[in-house]
Amino acid sequence: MHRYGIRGDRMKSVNEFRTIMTGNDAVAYGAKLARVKFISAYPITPQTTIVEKLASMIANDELDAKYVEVESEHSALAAVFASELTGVRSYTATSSHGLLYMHEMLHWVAGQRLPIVMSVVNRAIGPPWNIWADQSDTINQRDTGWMQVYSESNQEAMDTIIMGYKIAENSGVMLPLMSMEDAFILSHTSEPVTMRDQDLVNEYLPDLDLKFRIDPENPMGYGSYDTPDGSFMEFKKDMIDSMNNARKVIKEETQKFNEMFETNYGALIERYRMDDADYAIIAMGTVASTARFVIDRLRENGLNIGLIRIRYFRPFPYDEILEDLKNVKSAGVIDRSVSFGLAGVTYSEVISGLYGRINIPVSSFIVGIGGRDVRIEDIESIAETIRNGSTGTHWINVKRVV
Amino acid sequence: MPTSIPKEELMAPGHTACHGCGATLAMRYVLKALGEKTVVSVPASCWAVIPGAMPFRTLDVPMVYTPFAATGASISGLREGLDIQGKSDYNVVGFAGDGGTADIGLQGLSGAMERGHNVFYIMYDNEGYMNTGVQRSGSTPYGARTTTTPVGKERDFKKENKKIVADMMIAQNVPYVATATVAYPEDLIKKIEHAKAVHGPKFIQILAPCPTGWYYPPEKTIEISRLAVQSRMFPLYEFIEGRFYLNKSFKPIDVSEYVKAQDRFKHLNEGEIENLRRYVEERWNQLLEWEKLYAGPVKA
Amino acid sequence: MGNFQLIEMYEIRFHGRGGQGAVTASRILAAAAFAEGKYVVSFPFFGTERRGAPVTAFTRIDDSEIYLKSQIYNPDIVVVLDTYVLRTSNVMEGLKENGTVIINSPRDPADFNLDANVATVDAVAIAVKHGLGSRANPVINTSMLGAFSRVTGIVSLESVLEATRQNVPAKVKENMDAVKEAYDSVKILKREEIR
Amino acid sequence: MVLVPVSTVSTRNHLTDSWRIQRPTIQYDKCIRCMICWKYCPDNAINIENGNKEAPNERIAKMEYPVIDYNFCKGCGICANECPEKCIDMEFEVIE
Repeated sequence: MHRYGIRGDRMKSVNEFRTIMTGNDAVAYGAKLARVKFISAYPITPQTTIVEKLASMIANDELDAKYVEVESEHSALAAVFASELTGVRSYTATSSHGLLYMHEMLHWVAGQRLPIVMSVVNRAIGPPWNIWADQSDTINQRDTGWMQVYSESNQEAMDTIIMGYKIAENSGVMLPLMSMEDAFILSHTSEPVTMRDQDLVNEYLPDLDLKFRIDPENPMGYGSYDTPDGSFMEFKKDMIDSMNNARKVIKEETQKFNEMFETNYGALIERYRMDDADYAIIAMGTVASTARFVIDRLRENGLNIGLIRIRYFRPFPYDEILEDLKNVKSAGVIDRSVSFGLAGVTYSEVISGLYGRINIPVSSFIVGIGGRDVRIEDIESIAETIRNGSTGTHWINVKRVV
Repeated sequence: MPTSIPKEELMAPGHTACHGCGATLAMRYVLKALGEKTVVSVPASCWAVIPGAMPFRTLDVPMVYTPFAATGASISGLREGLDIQGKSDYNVVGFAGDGGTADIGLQGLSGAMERGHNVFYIMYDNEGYMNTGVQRSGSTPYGARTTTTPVGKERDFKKENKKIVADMMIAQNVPYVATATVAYPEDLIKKIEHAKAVHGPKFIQILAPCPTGWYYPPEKTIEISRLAVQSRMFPLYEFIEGRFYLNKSFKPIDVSEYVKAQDRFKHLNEGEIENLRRYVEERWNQLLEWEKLYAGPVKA
Repeated sequence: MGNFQLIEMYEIRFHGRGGQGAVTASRILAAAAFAEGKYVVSFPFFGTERRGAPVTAFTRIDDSEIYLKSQIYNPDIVVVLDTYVLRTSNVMEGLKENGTVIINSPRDPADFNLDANVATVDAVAIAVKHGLGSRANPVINTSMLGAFSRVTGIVSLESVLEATRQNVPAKVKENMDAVKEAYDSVKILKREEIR
Repeated sequence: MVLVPVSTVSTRNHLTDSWRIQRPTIQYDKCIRCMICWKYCPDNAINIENGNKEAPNERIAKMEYPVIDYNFCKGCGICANECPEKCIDMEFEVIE
C-alpha cells in the first residue's frame, strides 16, 4: 500500500535518537527539552503519567526543575501562574474535569499575558463517568485566550511543547498555549518518537525573558481592577490582536522548527492529498490520523478525497481552510466534542469562515464521544455522506439506547 | 520617637479604602514589619480594590491580584519561582480576607500550609464579605447582622459561631500561627518578626474592624479592635513550632461592652448576649487548656 | 509457518488477564519489530480493569508510518495468555482468514478445534521453571513472545531477546531463557493440516 | 508588543482630600509627640517632621512631630479618637 506524507526519520543530529514511547512520556520529554523550571499539577487520569514521568526525571536528576503537587487543578494553574510571573518557565498538565476546574485560572493566565504551556489529555466530561478520548473538555475552553493545538502523533505532542513555548513567548503574542493529546489513543499508546537533541532545542528556544516579571526594585500591581472607561476593553482587544498576530508567528516558528529538526509540520493546518481533491474531510487530533489511512483506501477505490487537519483550533485557520475548500465540491467537518444546542463546534467555526465567500455543501459529523472507537468504516461512511453533498449534522456509530 | 513602629512606609497614601479601614492598617503594619523585599498576593477582597483602579498601585512592593480561591497556590508558585532564581531573601505574602480564607480559599490555604512553602499567609479578618457589601462569611461571629443574615421581623441574624481559621491551622500543625489586631501594632509587628524567624509556612489572622460593615463610626476602629481583645471575643495568641502562648495580660471586660459598640449586634437581646458570653468563656477555657497541652518555655 | 512477509500492516491482539503482562508483551513485541526498522504502535484496550480482570492489548507493525488509530478488529494474529479467556471472550472474533492463534497451554493445538492456524506453548511450565513470577501468578508474557517469533517469523528470535533484555524490569537472563525455550518448544498446527 | 495589565503609578499621585468631611487639626501646644495618631492612621496621611517650636515645652519642641497631610487625610477621626491628650480637633470641612 502506497503512502503519502510519511515523515522521514532521518536524524538531524547525532544526539537525536529514535525510540518507542507513549504520548505522555513524549510530552514529558517535551517539557524537559523546553527546560521548564517549575511544574505544578494535580493527578487525573489519563494525564497522570505525564507528571509521574516528570517527577521521576527530577528524582533521578535528569531534570533541573521544581515539581509541586498541589491540592487541586485550580491551585495547579494558580501556582504555575505565580511562578511564571516571577520569570520562570512553568508547566502544567491536566485533563477533563481538571481542566474545567481550572477554567477561572485559564482566563487569568491569558489575561495577565503569561506564555505558559499546558498539556491537556482530551477526556470526556461526566456524568456518566468516562475517562476516554473526547475533545469536549478543551473545546469548552476555546474562548479563554489560550492557543490550542491538537496533535495526531506522539512525536507531534513532544514537538508541540517545544514549539509552543517559542510561539507563546514571542513578544508579539504573549498568550498561553494548550497542547492536546487524545486520551489513551496518544497518551497511553507507544510508538516511535525521535528524541530531540537538547543543544538544538536550546538553539531554537532561548531562555524565558519575561519583561514584566516580578521585581521588588520595580514594584507594580499585576492585574489590578480596571473600569469601563479605563483600558479594560483595550486589554481584551489586544488579546484578540495578539491571537491574530500569532498566526504569522506560528507559521514562522513552525517553519524554523521544520528546518532545524527536519520535520514537515504544517502551521495552522496540514493538508493531505488535497491538491486534486474533489471532497474534503476536516478533522483534528487522532481522528485526522485515521482519516489519512482511510483516504488512501478511498483513493484506491477512485474517490478523490483529501484531508485538512486542523492543528491550531485557536487561532482558528479560517483563511487556510477557505483556500482549500475553494476547489472542492463538498466537505465535511468531524468533531469529537459536543456543544449542547449546537453539536459540531469545529463545523460552526468552519462555516463562519466560509460564510459569504464560498458556497459548497458542508456537513457536520459527531464521532467518538466518550472514547467510542473511530473505525475505518466510520470514516468511510463520512466520506460517502460528503460525496453525496449532504448538509446537516450526522452522529456516527450511535447505538439505539433502550 | 516614642514608638517602636518602623518608620518606613511601603503602603502609600492616596488609596481608596473606606474611612477608618482596619484592613488598610493591617497591610501597613505587615509591610512595615517585612520591609521592601516582599511580594504580596491578594485575591478578590477589599484589598483588591483599595489600591485603586489602573494605572494606580498603592504598595511599594509588587502586588499580584489573583482570583478568589487562588491565594494559597499563588504564594506557593511565587515562593518556588523566586527560590528557583535564588531570590530566597524575598518575603512572599498572601494577604486575603476572611471570605477568601475561611470559605472559598480554605482548600488552597490548607494545601499551601501542608506543603511547607516558606510563606506568610495573612488573613485580615473583617468578619464578612465587606467588599461585596457586607455578606455573611464563615468568619462572621454569632449574633452579627449582615446583608445575607438580615434582621427582619424574624430577627434572622447569624446563628452560627465564628469559624476560627487560626485554630484550624494549629490543628494542622502549621509551624507558626498567631492572631493579632490593629489596636496593638507593636504586638502585631513583633509576631511577624517571630514568624520571620520560622522557616516554613506562617499563618497570622489579624482582626481588622470594618466601620462600614460592623456599623460603627469610623473613628472607633482602634477602640473596637481593643475591645475585641479585652472582651475575649478575639483572643491573641501565638503558636510557635508546637508551643502555644496565650496573651492574658488584659483586664477582661464583659462581652456586652464590645457588642454594644457596634450596630451589627444592636438587635441582640440579653439572652443572646448571654449566648455569646458563654461561647467566649468556653473558648477561653479551651485556649487555657491548649496552653497546658502545648506548654513551652517562658518566652523572652 | 514462519513465512510471513511484511507487505501489509500486521495487526496482533493479545488476550490475557490483568497482571499477566499482556500490555507489556504488546510493547516488547513492538520494540522488537522497531529494532528491525519497522514502524510500530502498541496500545492496551483502554479500560479501567484491575488485576485479574480480562485485558486486551494491541500491536501494529508496518513498513511505513502507521496512521490508523482505531482498535484492532481484524487481527492477523491472536495471542492468548490465559485459556480462561477462551471461555470469557471470543478471541477468534474478527481473526483474518488464515489467521493465527497462539495459546498458552500444555495441550496440543488440535485440542482447541479452532478454524485457524493454532500454536500452543506451555508458557506456565516455562515460567515456573525459570522462576518468573510465582506459581499462583506466573509471568508468561516473554515466553509467549518466544513462541510468537517462531510461529510468525514477523520478528526474529534475536530481536525478541534484545527487546526483552531492554524492557523487563527484573530477571533479565531468566526471561531470555524462557523466550528461547518457548521458541524451541512451541507446537504448531497449520489450518490446512486440520482440514 | 502587547498590552500587559500592570499598574505602575503610585497613589501618591492620587489625592483623597475630597473624601474628607471632618478636618482634624493638631493643637501642637498640647501635643506630647507620642505619635499615636501617626501610628493608627489608616490613610498613611500623617507625616513625621523634625522639631516644631510650637510645643508644650522646650524638650518636646525638639522632638519629631506629626503633620497631617491634607492631600490624603480622609477625616476618619481615628487620630482624634485615639489621641491621649485629646489635642486633635475634628471640625466640619469648610471648602473655601
